[in-house]
Amino acid sequence: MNRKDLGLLVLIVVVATIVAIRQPLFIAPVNIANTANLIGLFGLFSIAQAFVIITGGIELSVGSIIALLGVLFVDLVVNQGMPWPFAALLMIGLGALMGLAHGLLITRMKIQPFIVTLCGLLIYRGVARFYTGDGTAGFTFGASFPTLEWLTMGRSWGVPHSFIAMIVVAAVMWVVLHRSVFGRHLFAVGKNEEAARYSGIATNRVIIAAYVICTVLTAISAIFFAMYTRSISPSSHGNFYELYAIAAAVLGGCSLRGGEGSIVGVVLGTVLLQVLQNLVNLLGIPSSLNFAVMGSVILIGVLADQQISRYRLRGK
Amino acid sequence: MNRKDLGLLVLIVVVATIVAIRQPLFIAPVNIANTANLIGLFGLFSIAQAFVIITGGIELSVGSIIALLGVLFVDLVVNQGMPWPFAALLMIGLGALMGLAHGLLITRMKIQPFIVTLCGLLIYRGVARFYTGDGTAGFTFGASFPTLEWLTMGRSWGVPHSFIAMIVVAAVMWVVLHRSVFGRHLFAVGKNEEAARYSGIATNRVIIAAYVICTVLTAISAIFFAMYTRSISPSSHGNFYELYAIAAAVLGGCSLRGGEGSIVGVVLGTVLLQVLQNLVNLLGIPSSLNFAVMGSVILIGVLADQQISRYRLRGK
Amino acid sequence: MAEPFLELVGITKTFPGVAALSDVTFSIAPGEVVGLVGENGAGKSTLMKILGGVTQPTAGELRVDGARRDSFSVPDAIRSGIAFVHQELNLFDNLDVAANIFIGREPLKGGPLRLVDREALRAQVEPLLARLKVGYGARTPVRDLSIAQQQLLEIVKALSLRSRLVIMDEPTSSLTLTETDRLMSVIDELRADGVGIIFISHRLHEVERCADRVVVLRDGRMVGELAKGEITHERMIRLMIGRDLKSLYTPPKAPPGATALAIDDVVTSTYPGKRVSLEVRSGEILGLAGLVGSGRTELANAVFGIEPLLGGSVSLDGTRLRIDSPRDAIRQGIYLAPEDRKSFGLLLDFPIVDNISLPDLASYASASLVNRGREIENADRQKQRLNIRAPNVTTRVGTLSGGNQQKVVLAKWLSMKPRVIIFDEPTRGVDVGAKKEIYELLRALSDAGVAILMISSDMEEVVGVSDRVAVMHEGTISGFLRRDELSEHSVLRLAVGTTATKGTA
Amino acid sequence: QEKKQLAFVVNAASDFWKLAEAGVKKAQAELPDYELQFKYPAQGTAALQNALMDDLVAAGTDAIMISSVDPKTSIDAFNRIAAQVPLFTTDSDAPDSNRIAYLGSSNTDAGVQAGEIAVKALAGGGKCMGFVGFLGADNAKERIAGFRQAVDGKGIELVDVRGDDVDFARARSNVDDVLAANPEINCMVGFYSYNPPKIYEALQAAGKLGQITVIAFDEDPVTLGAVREGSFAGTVVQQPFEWGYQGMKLMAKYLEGDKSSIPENKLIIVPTKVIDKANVDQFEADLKKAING
Ligand SMILES: Nc1ncnc2c1ncn2[C@@H]1O[C@H](COP(=O)(O)OP(=O)(O)OP(=O)(O)O)[C@@H](O)[C@H]1O
Ligand SMILES: Nc1ncnc2c1ncn2[C@@H]1O[C@H](COP(=O)(O)OP(=O)(O)OP(=O)(O)O)[C@@H](O)[C@H]1O
Ligand SMILES: [Mg+2]
Ligand SMILES: [Mg+2]
Repeated sequence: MNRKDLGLLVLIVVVATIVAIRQPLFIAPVNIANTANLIGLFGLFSIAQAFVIITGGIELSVGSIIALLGVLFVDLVVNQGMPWPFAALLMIGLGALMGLAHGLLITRMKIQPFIVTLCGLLIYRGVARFYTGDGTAGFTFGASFPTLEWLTMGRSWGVPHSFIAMIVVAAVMWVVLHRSVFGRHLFAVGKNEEAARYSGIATNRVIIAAYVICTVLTAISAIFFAMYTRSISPSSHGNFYELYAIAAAVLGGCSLRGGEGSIVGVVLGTVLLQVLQNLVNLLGIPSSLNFAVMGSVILIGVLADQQISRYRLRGK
Repeated sequence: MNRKDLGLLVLIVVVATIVAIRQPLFIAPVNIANTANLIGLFGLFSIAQAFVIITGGIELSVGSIIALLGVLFVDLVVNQGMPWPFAALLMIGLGALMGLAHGLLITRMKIQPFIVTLCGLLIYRGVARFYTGDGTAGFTFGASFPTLEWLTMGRSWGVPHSFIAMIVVAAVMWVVLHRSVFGRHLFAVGKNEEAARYSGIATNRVIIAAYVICTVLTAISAIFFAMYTRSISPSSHGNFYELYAIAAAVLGGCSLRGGEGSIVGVVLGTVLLQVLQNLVNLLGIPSSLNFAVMGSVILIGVLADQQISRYRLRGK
Repeated sequence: MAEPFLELVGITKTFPGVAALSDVTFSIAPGEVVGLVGENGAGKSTLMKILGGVTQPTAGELRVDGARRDSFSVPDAIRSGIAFVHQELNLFDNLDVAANIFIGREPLKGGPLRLVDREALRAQVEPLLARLKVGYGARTPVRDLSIAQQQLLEIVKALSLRSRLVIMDEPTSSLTLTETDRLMSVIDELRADGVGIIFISHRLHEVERCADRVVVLRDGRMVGELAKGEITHERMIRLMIGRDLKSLYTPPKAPPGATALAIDDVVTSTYPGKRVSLEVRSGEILGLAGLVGSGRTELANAVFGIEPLLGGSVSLDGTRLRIDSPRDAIRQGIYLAPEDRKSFGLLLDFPIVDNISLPDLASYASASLVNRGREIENADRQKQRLNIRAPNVTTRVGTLSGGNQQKVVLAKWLSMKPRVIIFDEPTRGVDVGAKKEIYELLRALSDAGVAILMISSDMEEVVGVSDRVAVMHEGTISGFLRRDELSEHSVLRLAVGTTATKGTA
Repeated sequence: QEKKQLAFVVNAASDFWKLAEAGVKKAQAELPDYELQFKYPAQGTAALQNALMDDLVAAGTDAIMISSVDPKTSIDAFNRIAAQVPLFTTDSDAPDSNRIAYLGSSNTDAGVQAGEIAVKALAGGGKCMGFVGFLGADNAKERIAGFRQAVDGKGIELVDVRGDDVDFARARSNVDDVLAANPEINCMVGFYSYNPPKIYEALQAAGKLGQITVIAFDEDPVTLGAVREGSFAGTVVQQPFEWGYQGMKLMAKYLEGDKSSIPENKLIIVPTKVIDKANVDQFEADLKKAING
């Protein structure tokens, strides 16, 4: 755990302590489990985003992918009667294809990632809305997929499975990012693509892989989200989740200039954002202030981090 | 007009011609006036965004500023009985303060623009929602401000004043960006901040000025928007306008890496986006596909531009 | 000699962990050309940056016209008449030549509107460009200029200031003889006009040619000063490194072997009508000389797979290769140490060890997981072998001096199995001591059977190190020279396009 | 002779409007000389709705029926449209504008009916928590006001209403958070159609189905299922199918010059109904018939 991650952890602990003192229910097991569930859901796609941000790119279509794949998944499973494991695999495959498309457009066609994924944001949501004719896709009453539901929304030893899934993904991705050859190449490409190319790294392949990893993880999170909301209105499902993911990644120490980031940081970033959402509801703060609280804490956190590192630098 | 702008113009003409053939009402004066009005409204803040993008920054709080200042303006004028010219000046002053705050956080505190303005996005919208208690602020029936209404939503020789305002702003900003010393320094800072500093340019001041220009223009557009919608629901007013502004700027040739961009391009980018919105409604395309059409055309436009410049390069 | 108008007294500058300068005292008078020499990392650039207001000293005093200045910023420096040609290029490639020259001090019109007076700007720029015969116009976009052309532009920019002092921090590092000559005559003119000049270069003969006085730095301290009559190559070197240096050229241990790299009728995009053919034998150092923009870098990039081959073929040991990317080239054992080290050769934010292992990371990994221990072990070995001066191998490469950075580039390739190494300006910005070490490495490599293609604009280097020289002129080879035919004169004749008899192929 | 065009513009994309769309389809079958359009705006904002109407008028639409996002303050825009084509409102009215008539239900009445369900189900009094999409929207405000009016003085209190901006994930976590933090709550009200299903799922997950009294709005399948099962006390339904069907017929008639079906007060109220365990099966059967019919 590096210094940045540690700072974030301290911030989380401080915020959580203050909230717990003012509202002891904050640390009641049921609330912790609820929050853990949301951390799992949001953490999955925030980790995904980190991979792309480390290459110096950005993935703005996260929310739209979650809407489109969610709609398709629910429709296939509920209305078309497709067995859910097939449907889930299909979604992951579709996710991979989207990432491949983004990666190819960015590397071969040399279009800026912001543009490619902004178009993705617009197109996928449009397709999702068209698919349902602007209606909602949802599980009908009593429709029951016990295994699927247990796997996604169930709990083991009181821990929500979405959280467990996120932890497993985070662990795997930690190894990939911080220990594997691919991870090192990712950082190199993000820092200086040209220099990486001159060192014989297949930079295009690395970048494409980052986008594919991102959309595949996002596809998995889309399935979890679909099971969580159980009905999906494609015009609003997942709106602004891309900003959310980027905020978590950046809070967690990723630089939008590329070449920097850590999985632990991103997970902690997600935790902080969820704790903030939760405290607004628990402390009875008007929900209109939800956003304002989140914005202020991010700003204060980043400012504090900045000041501390300055201070340290001077101290040396 | 450079090559990129020309390509965009060609794309607009091609799209417009196809639409006009399929639906002649597209070029009816009333439709053109409606579209011009929207181009005016959206153009104002897209030009604003361009300034920030040229410094290599980004301004994500556009939509939230439009919501917050719109709410305040309507409330001051309608409920507090403040004379509208004062209220308008106050809004512009507030806008300038926001830009100043963003600029200072970015230059003095060295926080990434994405973070600063993301926090702005969250905080301003939160404040706006809190201010109205999540209600709407609006002109009640019969409330009448003839001069203000004529100035903002009136027409002269059939041309909406919002469009005229945008053209005037574009002309002034063209001179500022492409002919003034400040504009030149803006490009220099955007390309290489270090080198600009070595050249004796007060880089921080230039960057702060860019953010102030951006938020001041956005404040003006907030007033126009308030007069156009006449009611503001702060939870949704201006949502996604930042993406819209960025899309227009990037379509118009701004690079998110900074140092590139042209006012003509941004205006044309806005025109294209508005024409796309308009054609979806006019051609009876399901409005669920609105986003998808917009995304596809942006993608195709950027791809075509890319291919053409490649072809040219090879031709050399 | 006139009174000094600029004085530095007892200047000390420390960076975290390094004392870049300690107690340096230095002054310069109008119309004086001071050569400033020293090894890489001796503190030359740092000293100049303090003069230019770019960095502030940790301790010490700065006096302009006898008045003490407590804080000295870039605008202060410009106001005091100090112009600076930075070692690193500081140009804006989104602007044109004229805009770059006058950036930060554009001629104005329109009163309070502060508009750029474009006419006046061009009128002021054109004569400056003509004076240095740069070969491009005021409105040429800077992105279209080569590195050497950009370096000339930096010089033009400094001259345009009409300043009292021009600091030139390695202005010639990518210039060839002709441009350097022009620069020398400009320096003479400036001196005649009473302008003071500080001239930093690792090409000591240039310093010899123009300096009135030489100041030598070693490890951040002033170790000596030479007056006009005492300035010789040997004395400078002795002061810089504290000992003598023998001649550059070491003959190969064995005669060169069979042809390793063969370039046949290769066409590149800048010169689509021209073809290049040359061969490099294993165990041979082939120098590739030529004027700025003659197409050498482009040829190297084409062979290495950075740019597409528009025609012709590249073969290794007689087998024709298909190279679409650097990856392909590296797999075949063809390596490139690029001209622009900082942009392409290194990841400046990465530690030394990560840079060294980057091209070959998989070989330090099992099951695709990197073994950090093995990586560090190898990096330590290379650090020892190449004498890379750094606290340890986890030091960020960006904090190293130019020569040490170049050694890291070498270490990266030496950790693998080279067949052919192309060096593009291998000693750009590298001090004599380190240069010597690098030449010894080149020779050691070639003795080990590696074929070496050495692109260089440094005439001393071309003549002094190569076993054989090919000269390029406008996208094609204008001739080859054997070792016994080599002289600065013969190379230059070919470089400017005079064709000669073909050397032994 | 081109067919006359009628448009039905809704406030946001949601399943609720699918029923109105079904009504429009039925009307289309009976109105062969007309071309009926059903329009969703790209986003639920007044600005986009008004731009959409401008475009529809420009494209030659002959009459429009609109469910406005924010009727009170869109009056000028309405008057601008109404000056060009006959304009009708549905779902939420703008009585001060020049619209021809309003056709729909009364949200206040619906709120009162929901309050009455609560009074019946909570004899011992209660503390209720409300959930809604947009706290500031008129229909939400009217429903909340109606509910408060009906429970006033009956020992029942609507403690707070939580907004979610139509984000289903937040709609769900809002309920979860209340369950975690407000143990005193024994009654929940879902004001928008998707809120009751989220309440149902959250209660189910927490094992509290049946322990908390739930009052719902609209006819989401999950809501109806929960009513049938007895987990919900009841739901108040509007009849959007009728809005679509009757609205189109009304506009066609009006364009043909027959103004007899416009009442004096210009309000055509389609009454809201309370659905509870007793009549839920009948209601669902009718609903199916209407959609497939
Ligand atoms: N920003 C910095 N941070 C840390 N160390 C630095 C920094 N800049 C320079 N140094 C260190 O200060 C010392 C002097 O560097 P300087 O660039 O002045 O050397 P130089 O004589 O110009 O060398 P060269 O011939 O390679 O240009 C070196 O050890 C270098 O690593
Ligand atoms: N990125 C570029 N864009 C446009 N033109 C370029 C670029 N790089 C090089 N050139 C041009 O291509 C020609 C060949 O340049 P190249 O760099 O190969 O020459 P060189 O012999 O290596 O000279 P140099 O000393 O400049 O490196 C020159 O005319 C140069 O101006
Ligand atoms: Mg130096
Ligand atoms: Mg070169």
